[in-house]
Amino acid sequence: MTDWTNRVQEISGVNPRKCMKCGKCTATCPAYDQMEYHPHQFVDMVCTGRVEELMASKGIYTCLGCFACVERCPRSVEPANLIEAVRLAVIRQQGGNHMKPDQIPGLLNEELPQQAITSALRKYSKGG
Amino acid sequence: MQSRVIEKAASLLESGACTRVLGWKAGAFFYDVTPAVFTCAQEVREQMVFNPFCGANLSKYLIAESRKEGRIAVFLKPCDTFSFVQLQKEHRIARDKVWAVGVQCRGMCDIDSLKELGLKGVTAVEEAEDDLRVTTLYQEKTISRKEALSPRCHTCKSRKLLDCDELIGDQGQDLPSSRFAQVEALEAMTPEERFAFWRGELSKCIRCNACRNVCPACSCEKCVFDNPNSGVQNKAAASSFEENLFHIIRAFHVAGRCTDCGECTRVCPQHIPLHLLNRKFIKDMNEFYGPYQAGGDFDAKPPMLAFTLDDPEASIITNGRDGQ
Amino acid sequence: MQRIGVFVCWCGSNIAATVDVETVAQTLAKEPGVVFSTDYQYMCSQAGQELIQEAIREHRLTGVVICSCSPRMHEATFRKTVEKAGLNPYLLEIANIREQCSWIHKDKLTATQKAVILGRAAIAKVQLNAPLTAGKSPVTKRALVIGGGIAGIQTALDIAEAGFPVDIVEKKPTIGGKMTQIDKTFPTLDCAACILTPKMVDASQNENIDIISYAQVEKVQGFVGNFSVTIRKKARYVDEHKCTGCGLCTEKCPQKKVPNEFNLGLDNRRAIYIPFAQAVPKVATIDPNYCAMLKSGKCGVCAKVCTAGAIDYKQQDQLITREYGAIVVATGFEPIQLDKFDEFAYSQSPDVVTSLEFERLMNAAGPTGGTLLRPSDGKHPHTLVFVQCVGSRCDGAEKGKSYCSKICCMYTAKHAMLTREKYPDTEVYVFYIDVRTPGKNFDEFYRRAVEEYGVHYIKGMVGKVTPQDGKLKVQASDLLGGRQLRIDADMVILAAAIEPDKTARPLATMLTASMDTNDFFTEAHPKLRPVESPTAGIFLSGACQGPKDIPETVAQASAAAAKVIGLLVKDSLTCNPCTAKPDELMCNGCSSCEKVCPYGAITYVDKSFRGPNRTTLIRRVAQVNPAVCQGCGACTVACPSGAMDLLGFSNQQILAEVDAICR
Amino acid sequence: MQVNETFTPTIVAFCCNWCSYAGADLSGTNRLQYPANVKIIRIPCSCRLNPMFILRAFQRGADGVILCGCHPGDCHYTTGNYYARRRMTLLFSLLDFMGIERERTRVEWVSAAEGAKFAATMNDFTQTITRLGPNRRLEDLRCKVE
Repeated sequence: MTDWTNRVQEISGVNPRKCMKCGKCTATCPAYDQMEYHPHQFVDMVCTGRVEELMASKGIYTCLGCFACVERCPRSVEPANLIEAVRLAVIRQQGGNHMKPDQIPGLLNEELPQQAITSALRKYSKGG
Repeated sequence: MQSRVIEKAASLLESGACTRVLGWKAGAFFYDVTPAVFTCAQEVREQMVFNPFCGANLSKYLIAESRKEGRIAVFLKPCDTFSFVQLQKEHRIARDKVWAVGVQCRGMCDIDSLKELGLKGVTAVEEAEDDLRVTTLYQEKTISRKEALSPRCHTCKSRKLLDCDELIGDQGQDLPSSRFAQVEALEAMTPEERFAFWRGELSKCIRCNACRNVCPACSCEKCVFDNPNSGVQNKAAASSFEENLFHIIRAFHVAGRCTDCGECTRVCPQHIPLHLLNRKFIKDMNEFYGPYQAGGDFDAKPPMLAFTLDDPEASIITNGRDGQ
Repeated sequence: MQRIGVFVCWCGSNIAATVDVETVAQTLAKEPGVVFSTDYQYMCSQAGQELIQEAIREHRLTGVVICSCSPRMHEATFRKTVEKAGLNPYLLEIANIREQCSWIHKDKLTATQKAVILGRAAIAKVQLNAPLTAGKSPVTKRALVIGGGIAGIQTALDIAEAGFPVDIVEKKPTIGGKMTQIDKTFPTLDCAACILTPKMVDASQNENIDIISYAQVEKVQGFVGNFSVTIRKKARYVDEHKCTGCGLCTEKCPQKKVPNEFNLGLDNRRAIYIPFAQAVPKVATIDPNYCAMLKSGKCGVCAKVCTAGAIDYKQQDQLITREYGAIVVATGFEPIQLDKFDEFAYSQSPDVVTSLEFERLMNAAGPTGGTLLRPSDGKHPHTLVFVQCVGSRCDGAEKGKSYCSKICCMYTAKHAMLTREKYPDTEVYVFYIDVRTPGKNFDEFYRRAVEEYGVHYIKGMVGKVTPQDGKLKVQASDLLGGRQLRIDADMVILAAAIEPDKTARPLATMLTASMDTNDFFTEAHPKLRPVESPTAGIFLSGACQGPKDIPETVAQASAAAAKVIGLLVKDSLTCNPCTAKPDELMCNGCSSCEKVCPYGAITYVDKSFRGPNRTTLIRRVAQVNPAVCQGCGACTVACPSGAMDLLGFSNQQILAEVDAICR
Repeated sequence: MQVNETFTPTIVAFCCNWCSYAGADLSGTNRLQYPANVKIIRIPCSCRLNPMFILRAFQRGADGVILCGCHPGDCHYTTGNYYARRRMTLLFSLLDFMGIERERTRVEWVSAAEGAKFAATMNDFTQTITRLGPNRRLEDLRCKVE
């Protein structure tokens, strides 16, 4: 099992082994048609250690985060949380800080709430 | 009051209504009043007393006395009557062999309370309405009765005389009592402070057994601590178990049966406030299982011998009542 | 001085792999009183037992400690072993070094040390063991069966056949249970009523069986062989003995709008009703919630039309108290409520039904007379979608049931097959997670549905059902086909999970029978004693113990009956000798023990004792009836003087164990 | 808080024969681990537990005592655990009143089907007691004044 597999499970707090492969997540997913991998496949790929493939896929960005799969999953697997964790893994994998504190003064803007900048800093800086 | 009590006792013997009278007589000192059984009127007139130092609860002695031939008359103060009822509930007293005379009480005094007032060498105390006339080797002084009261009488819970065949003085009522104040004060402390408090108190214990011997609830045919089959027998404080836990076991054994008469603390030569352990049980039982007064009536089921389906779990203690 | 023998069992490698049994035996040999100590592969084997017996004789042992599996496993075995060697069976103690040591620890040193301590505790206790003799208690030769479904009927019939009287208590007005509502049975497809109703008639005609219908158990007292049960027979406002079951009243009653529970509310019945044509007993019952006469005193039509004069508006609930030797629980199951699964639109559309409702819609005696019609518009449905595992196999109680309801795969296959057979113009989809068919001819049955009847089995789950324009829009996934399906269905049938009947929990409390977290009754042993409750004298029949289909239910029902018969043929039972025993010399006579005894085993007598100086004292002392005492020990702690002790678990024995563990 | 790494507490678990002892067996059958510090004493019912036994265990060196019985309502003897519940609640309250750490004693209801709960309870309780450290206070109550 790769590091990323563990990392994704750690970030999401999801245990993909609870999945009983019923496919209700996929059946319930409104973004099905736009997806390369479908929710039950996400879970399976994390389970079988294919996270790198998943991280390379554009499909992970088609999840709307509507949480219908989380709501309806009979086994409390929470596929959407897993997908979000994969996205975070991608960001972290890219290593360097995508945003540095000294960028903030430049970004300040009356239209933009400062809290959004702080959140962005948290999300886009290394090791967050 | 004293004369009425003595006259009543004497007439009960003279009329043959009773063969014996259980009352109080003076000991080596005037304040050192002890329980006594009188068999003739003359004895009563010579020796019997009823003064502000008759704190002793006589109900316990009825267990043995009511088994004997003939009827015995007994004088009971309000708090003693609770023990009297409780012991009847436990089938310990043959009620038909007892003539119970209720004596109203205005609170009993304590020589220690007098000493605390700075009165040394006290030789006599006389009642005068709400005051006491104290004679010492050095002076005569009138003090208010309240000042001389035994600590337990400050938090008297009731002046009701239960289950008496006749009364001397008026029937009384339940009183609003702050008897749990000291328990609450301890509860408010940190565990460390409570531990320090009890370590300080219990390490004074000399295992004289006075608390057990005077307690009306501790009237077992044979105490577990004297019983070789109990596995915890020990008469002296030889094994650490007793020193350690005698008081916990004792408090547990009388839980739900203790009427809160306070005799344990009164007789403790080391002045350990033992009644606080019993009061803690009473307070907990009241809070957890509803108000209950041991000996308060003949019907209520003692909380230790009853239950409800939704009693609080023991975790209420572990997790803290405030959910700590 | 005691002469104790210690026997350490390897249990093959079960113990020996983690506990150094030799060291345990050698260490325990040094304990005071131990004169013999050994280890052996299987103490419970013939050879092992002989080894123990030989040691008892050779070393004149006065006590035996066996370090082995749980006493719940082999205590009885070893008691017999030592008894055969001439030792009182209660001079034996078992140290549980398997379940509570070797199986839970990995480190050999730790496990060995713990095994030694457990052995020491057992030795410390056995030092104080006294020989005990079991008493006898009589057996009431009558059984009670609670629940009159197929499980209860079968159990009652088998017990009655063996010649013992048996009562069936059924809460509904008729016996028959869930099976009466089922149309056909898998895998043979014979009609449920055709095989059930003869059994119902058998039960009603068997002179050993007394059916107490429309009744509930109210109170249970006593213990194995000697139960006393109070049954509340609810007022049905009809004299059962006079009613001929002609049914005229049920046609004339003006209150027509009562939801018919037999058809799951899919149609209506009258306020006076006979649940169905083959009901047993076939007598009418007035529903007090709807009867105008009972509610407002204005009507009385049924009384006027009843030629038998059976109507009795003044009838009261009746309390019946009877004695039984054994009690069988056969309370069965209910489908779960579906309010947590609103994605399937059960509450939004009448065309979304449960499988049990579908049974009624297919049944000739059902609301549609056996023609499959949509409840919403009475039209013939063309596309049917079956959803399996609704509420089964869920994670945690807030989602649904954690278990597999077991029967749904098969009845869904049956429904799909029957639909296709009767209506070849329909398209039938079954959404499954797994198809579970472990049963005789079960998988063949399922394959027939797929292969011969062309049912579309789709691996995947339905995500959402939306009622729209008279159709049910079903959004689902086909996991194997890798596509998302959108089906316009006419009906959706949900295979709802099943759960124990709601009356089971309070009943379990009355019976002191244990239940699992799902409210299924716990069996005494999951493999070896599947039809007995851990509470002696209580037996389990049917789905109250776990989801079951009909053949399994009947098998278990007969097994429970066999166990009951085995109990009732005995004239007396050997009592538990570990009973409370008061020391009269110490007893205060205070009645504390009497107040906490759940069995009323304690009474008081006035007894004379020798007092000092040749006097005689009369004292009130407690006495325990050893046949009634079950040995819980509540009295021993309630007793302030410690006069009450428990044989086999005495204060000194337990304190000795405590000391041995803590030293 | 400093944790003594080398401290291995002695824990006595009183288990009723019908539910909790069977639950303990089940956790063994399922190979669910819990610390070897826990030693089980079988009693017929939780109501057999005399406070004396608990105090004795502490006095002889136990660091924690736990009582396990059938869930309320499930007692094999119908009512035993209800009495046990009252007794233990009051006893624990008194111990707390005397300043003994309230986590040293515990009551937990474990059914015959709850092997996992038994193991989890014992793991948790052992952790708690390890954190508390050795039992001193009950012994110290008898100590001479410093």
